[in-house]
Amino acid sequence: MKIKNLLLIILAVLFVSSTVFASGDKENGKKIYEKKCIWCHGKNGDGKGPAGSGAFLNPPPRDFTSGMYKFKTTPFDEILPNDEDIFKMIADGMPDSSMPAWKDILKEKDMWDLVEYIKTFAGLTGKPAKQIDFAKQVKTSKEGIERGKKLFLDRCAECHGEEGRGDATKKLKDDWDARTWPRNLTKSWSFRVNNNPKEIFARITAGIPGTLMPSFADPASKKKMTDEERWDVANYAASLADASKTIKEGSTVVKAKRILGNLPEKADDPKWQEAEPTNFYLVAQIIGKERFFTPSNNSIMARAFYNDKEIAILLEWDDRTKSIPGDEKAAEILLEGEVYNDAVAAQFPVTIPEEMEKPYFGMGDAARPVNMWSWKSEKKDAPQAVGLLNAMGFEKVEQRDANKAGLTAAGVYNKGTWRVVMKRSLKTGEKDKDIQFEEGKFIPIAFSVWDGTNSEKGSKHTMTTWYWIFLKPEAGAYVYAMPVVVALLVFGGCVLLARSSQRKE
Amino acid sequence: MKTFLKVVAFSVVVILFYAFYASYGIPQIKPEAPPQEEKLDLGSMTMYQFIALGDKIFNGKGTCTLCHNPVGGRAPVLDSVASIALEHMKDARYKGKAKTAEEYIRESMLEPSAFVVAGFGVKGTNDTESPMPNVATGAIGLNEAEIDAVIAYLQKKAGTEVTVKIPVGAPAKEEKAEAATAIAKTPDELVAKLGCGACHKIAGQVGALGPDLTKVGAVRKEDYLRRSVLDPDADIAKQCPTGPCAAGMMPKDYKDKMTAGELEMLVKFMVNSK
Amino acid sequence: MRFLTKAIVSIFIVLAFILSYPILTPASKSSLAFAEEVKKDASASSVKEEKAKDKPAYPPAPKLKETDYPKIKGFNGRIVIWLAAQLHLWFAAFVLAVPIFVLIIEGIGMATHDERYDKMAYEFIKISITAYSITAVFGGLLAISLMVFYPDFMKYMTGIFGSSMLAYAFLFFAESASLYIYYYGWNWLNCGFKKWVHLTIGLVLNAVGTTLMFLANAWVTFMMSPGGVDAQGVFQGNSWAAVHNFLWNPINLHRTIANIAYGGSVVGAYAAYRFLSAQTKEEKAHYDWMGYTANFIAIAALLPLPFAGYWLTAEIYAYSQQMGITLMGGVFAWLFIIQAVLIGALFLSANYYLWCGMGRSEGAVRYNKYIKYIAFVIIACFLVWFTPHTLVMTQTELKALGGPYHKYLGPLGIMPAKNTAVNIMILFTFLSFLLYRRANKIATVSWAKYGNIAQIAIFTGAIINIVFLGVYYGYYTNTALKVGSSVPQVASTLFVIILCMIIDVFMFKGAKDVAPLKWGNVPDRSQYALFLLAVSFTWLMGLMGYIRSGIRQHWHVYTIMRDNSPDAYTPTIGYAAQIVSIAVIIFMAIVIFIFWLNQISSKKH
Amino acid sequence: MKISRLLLAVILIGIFYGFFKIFFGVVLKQPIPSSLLTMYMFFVVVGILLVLSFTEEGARELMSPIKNLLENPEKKMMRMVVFVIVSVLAGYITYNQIKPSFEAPLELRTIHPAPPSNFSAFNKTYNLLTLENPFRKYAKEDPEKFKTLVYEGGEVYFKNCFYCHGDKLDGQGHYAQGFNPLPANFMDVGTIAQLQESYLFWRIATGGPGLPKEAAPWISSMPVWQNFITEEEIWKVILFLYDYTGYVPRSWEKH
Repeated sequence: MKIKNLLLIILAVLFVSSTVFASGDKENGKKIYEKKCIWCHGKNGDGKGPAGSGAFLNPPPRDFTSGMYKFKTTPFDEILPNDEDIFKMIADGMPDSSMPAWKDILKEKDMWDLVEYIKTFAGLTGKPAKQIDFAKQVKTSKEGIERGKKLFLDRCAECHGEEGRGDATKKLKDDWDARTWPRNLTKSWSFRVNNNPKEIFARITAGIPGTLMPSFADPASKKKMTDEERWDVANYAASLADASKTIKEGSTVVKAKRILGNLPEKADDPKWQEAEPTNFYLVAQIIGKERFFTPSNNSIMARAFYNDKEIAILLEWDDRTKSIPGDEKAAEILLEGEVYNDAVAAQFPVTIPEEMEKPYFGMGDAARPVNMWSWKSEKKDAPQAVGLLNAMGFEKVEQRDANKAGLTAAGVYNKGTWRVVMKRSLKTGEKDKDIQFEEGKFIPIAFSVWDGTNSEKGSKHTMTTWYWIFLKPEAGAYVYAMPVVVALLVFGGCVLLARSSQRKE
Repeated sequence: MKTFLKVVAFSVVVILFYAFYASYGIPQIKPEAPPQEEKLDLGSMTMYQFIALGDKIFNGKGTCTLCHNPVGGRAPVLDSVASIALEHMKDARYKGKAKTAEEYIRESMLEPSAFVVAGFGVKGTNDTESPMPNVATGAIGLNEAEIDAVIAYLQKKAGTEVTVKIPVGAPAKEEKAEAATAIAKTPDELVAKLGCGACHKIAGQVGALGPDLTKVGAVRKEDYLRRSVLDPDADIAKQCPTGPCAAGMMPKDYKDKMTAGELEMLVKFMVNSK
Repeated sequence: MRFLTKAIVSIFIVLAFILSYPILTPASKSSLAFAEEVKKDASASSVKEEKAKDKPAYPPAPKLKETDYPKIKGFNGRIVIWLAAQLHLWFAAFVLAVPIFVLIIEGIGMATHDERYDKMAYEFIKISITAYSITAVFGGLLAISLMVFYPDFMKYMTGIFGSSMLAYAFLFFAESASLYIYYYGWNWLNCGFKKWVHLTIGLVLNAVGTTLMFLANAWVTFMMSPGGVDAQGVFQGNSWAAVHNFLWNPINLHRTIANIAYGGSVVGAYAAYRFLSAQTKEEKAHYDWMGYTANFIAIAALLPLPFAGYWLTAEIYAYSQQMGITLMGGVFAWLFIIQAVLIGALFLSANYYLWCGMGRSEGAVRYNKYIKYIAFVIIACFLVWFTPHTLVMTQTELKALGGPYHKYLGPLGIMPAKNTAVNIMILFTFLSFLLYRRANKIATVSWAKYGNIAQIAIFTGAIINIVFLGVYYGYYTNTALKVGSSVPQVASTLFVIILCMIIDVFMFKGAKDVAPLKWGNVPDRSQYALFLLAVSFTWLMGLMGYIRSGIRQHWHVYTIMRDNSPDAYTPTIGYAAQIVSIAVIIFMAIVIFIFWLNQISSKKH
Repeated sequence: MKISRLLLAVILIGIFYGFFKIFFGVVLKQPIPSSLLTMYMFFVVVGILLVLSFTEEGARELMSPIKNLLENPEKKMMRMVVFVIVSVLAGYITYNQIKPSFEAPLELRTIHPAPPSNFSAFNKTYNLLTLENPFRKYAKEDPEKFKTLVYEGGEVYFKNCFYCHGDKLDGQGHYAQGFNPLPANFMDVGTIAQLQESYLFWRIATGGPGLPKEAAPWISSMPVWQNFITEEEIWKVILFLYDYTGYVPRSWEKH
């Protein structure tokens, strides 16, 4: 009897408190909003906070006054999102955007209060009437993925690209006239929510309001798909995730492998698969000269081979647009401005630092120059170009002749991915100008990437800080002999110890 | 004896442990070297550093940019001097002996009048005499290594091949520098030390950028002269040999370069120059 | 005969000092002529000062060039001076410390009429007298090498400290005289009123010795926090201002306390060695007792040492924030991790020695079970104490933590946590000592039970207070007050130590022994704890010498006289550790030599 | 059953090791860096050995299994096996140490290096010892104005700094992961809470390239802010940083 009463009381308390939570405390929400959120979303929730106004953020912060929420689990014809949808955005944040996860510093109740306050900006009240039905979830299967692939090529590839790298063939902008980039489905870590099939299904079903991602459940749409079809596509999209593109925490070394014979010349040579890739985040150049805030690329992958004479580095990055200045097709998908070349550059110090002291990562400094290898995509009437320069800081740049230094570079664009091979002999004649590669030494390396369709040119580009490239030597006899010597010595020591101990007895 | 050895061995092991931990157990951070005090270490310099040094001298100690700048127009801009040197050497008015661009630039620094770019000569000499001082003397007093660094910098700037070699060994004119900082005993010494002659005609030197000071005592009072040394822009003379005098031309840091006694000596000397 | 040679050596060195004095002092050039010269030459560096005609008659600090530093092939000036200074310092510390507790021991011996004390005191002073001449030898060596390698610097320093150097020379005479009288008069002045005379001489000896150290400290601290000079290094003529510079007093206190602890540890090591090589039971008992007493003195001085260190650090910050940050946050941050390891080693070995010492009494068994808890607390505090603020991490670890800061260990890297740890460590070391004290005794007073309760209450209260202060000030208050927590923490620690000691003394007055104390009945292992103590202490002093000198960076005299020698750079900690280790080995070799001399001389008798 | 002291020591060491590994690594999700763990374990081992050996019997008991293994003629076989295992282990460790590996070298930098006593920015020279935030006084004199200044500082922050230092000032901004070293986490008690405002001013105005060598200026991504924002804006953003985090700038005045 007593236990029953207790349970009842607990239940009652839970019930009451949950309703309190659900209704939320707007005043508290407002207080938190004005401390933490106004900086991007603005005091009035219009997305025009200090960081929101002007082209500082890509994607721009959400405008709450429109009541339009991009990532929701209610159907396309239901304007209201679920509270949980908003809550989830606050708690978990949105990867690859400037929205952080707040759950580590805000209490759960505070976040619910925020949800309640945020809803007041649009003046929408009540609960959504309809819900997406997740009940008929189709488990992922080989056949299902095949079916999904077919549907994907038909319905989605126009924007998301044939292989899902978001390489759209048309111009895309959202309701606020901002350039939008379709999700690159191979980079699982860059999904705004996550790449769980269920979430993808929700996007396909409800669309992403405000953007050109439509609802495929809308009966009025020519591209309508059935529930089952949408699950198939979602499963297929989830399966596109490319594990080799995951950026491993703490992996900072481009692993150059020694091979016999010739190095692969072409970017699409299958031999490259034998080299272990390393991925790096690309971030916008916001450090010097004209700064850049709206990048479209976010990571680059590097592989390397070397033999006794040369080194070849394969740089691979997903770029949604092949930017060819002068080309009509390229101009078509441009939102504004001008099409420039796509380009990539690898930066090295001119001399390998003996200690930790390196050149300044932003193009070197007066005492320690850098050596920069670059490659530029073709123009309508010009072929791809290889560049070589030495720099002692942003301002002091010396253009050099890449041919003379024996530097070559060639790139191939394929379905949303650039692959560029850069090759040079390990040593050159000009010791105080060119990096001289050495085995077994950690050599600093950094990358820069330009997306010409995203108005990236000059100092506007994405980049990395210093990482390493390591030419791993074959293990010599020393490596095998030394452990044996140590083992023998230790063994001898043990025996001696035992002897002396016994003798004492 | 055995105890003794044991104790010694124990202590040595403890010491070694500490030494080992301090050397390998913690990160070894190399403290920053003391800030440079204009000291040249040519031995370990790369060409880049050498050029960077030239840059620093050109813009700093050498006081070159005082005149060689695009704004003031008091002397030619030297961005491409290394590439057009050959043209100058072919010029009929050229009086020097240089055969290469490098030699030409060095010559121009040591004997500025060997070639005067048209329009930049001392007024009235028809561009045969340069107002520029010999950079190896006076207040500028560059040593050979420093001159070489400036040449390297200029060659680099013009985009031509850098032909200068980094000199080996210590800079030659170490003592000179010391003499310059010593307290001057006579007005002549002081004028030489401060390099007044680079611009002014004074104490036997024949600068031709600033006003002639050989008879200044006749027209200016003591207070005026003292103020002019300490704060050059307080009063601006109307007429300089190269045209109207401009504010900001004379460096303002002479007050930091001399002692009170020296200042008084210099002022008295000028007052007496009638 | 030995007395003669020593006296001659000492006198020679003092003479060298005095003779070199006029050579080195510019003021000796007939002060009138000199003043004239200064008036003519001295660069009144800025014109604004031109009107100030009555400039003091001293030159500004010279601006040196690399060529101003003489080079001698095969010698690195800095290393020579480093070694000479360090060795001089060690011996000086030893020589100054020993008379302090010789005097104390002699006093105890006189009060208790226990002859062992008198015998031990005499043995110590005998050791110190050999060390005294070696100190002088290294002092002379240091002075000479400074003159050789840094002549301009020495010239400048003697210009300012001429008078105090003269005083130093005279005091050195006085010190020698009183030491010899004290030593050679030991047997003669050994009864009744004569003993009082002897004690008074001992007091004079200590007073003179301490003054000597204070004077030398003034020179050293002048280099760190110059006083009595203007920004150009022109001496204003007030010698007292130069001596009494900003860091003088903190260093004086720190060094005095450290010297006592250090002297104790070296004597402890000596006793340990004699114990290990003793042949008879009596000998073993004597040296065990001697080691115990020396260790006791060392630990008693060690406990307040961290507090003196904090004061010094606080004053360094107050003097110059830049110097402070160089010390604590910059390149040297890691040095304090090594220091923490060393001090931890000191505490551990001291405690271990106490625990082992409980084997001397049969009553101690009942306390054995508590030792593991004490050890646990001390180790835990120790781990907190050496947790660095900046962690050494691989890339993978760095990203796993999401930054170079560890959420839970990071706060252990800052001051309040360290203060808390060290206070608790001190309290538990004290607890070890309390247990040791009562191991062989059973209190007979009626209120013993309440006494125990009171002690436990005081301990618990203080620990709660210390932890609360540490946590509260560490994390819940603004940072300006952070260092502020250390004072109440220290106060509670001292409070516990004093109060518990008083209670204990009264409680065990007339207590009965469980069994007779068996001096000499300790394992050999415990003696190695004494060696560890001595070696760690020596090494630690060397390391602290490096940092005290290192925080001046490239200045001979901080912000006034620049070091432009090729050795002006600050060496890395590893390099310093190697030099210090070499110096320690040299020091040990000489100490062993002294002990050996002592042994053969006593054998003769 | 009474377990032997040696075994006890091994078990205790294992327990402590497990505690450090599991409690910090798994429960708190903040693993202890291996360099520190090594030192922790070293002293834990020392401590355990000290406790187990401070009595004569204890020490004997602790050593007896080893002594037995070394001396007992009957255990010859066992002895050899142990010796072989130990030497193979030593050889293996050596191999791991010297084989070429892609593990990047450790880069150590002082996070808060000693500042210079003077520095130049905005064509002026600042003396760090006396430099103070000119707006700080309004906190008392004119709280309304102070609030506005803090808000303006926030604007500066969110237009310039938050890409790296994060919306939450925790060093986890949008671009943070792309940088090495990671941007400073202002919420951590070890950063701005330990510093004076003048120090922050120096770091902001001169950025990465203004750092001394021990702080590895070549990899710091901190821009030279004097090129982008004004002196006043820097002081305001400093106000904002302290206001938002709730820390108080360190000062050396005696309170």
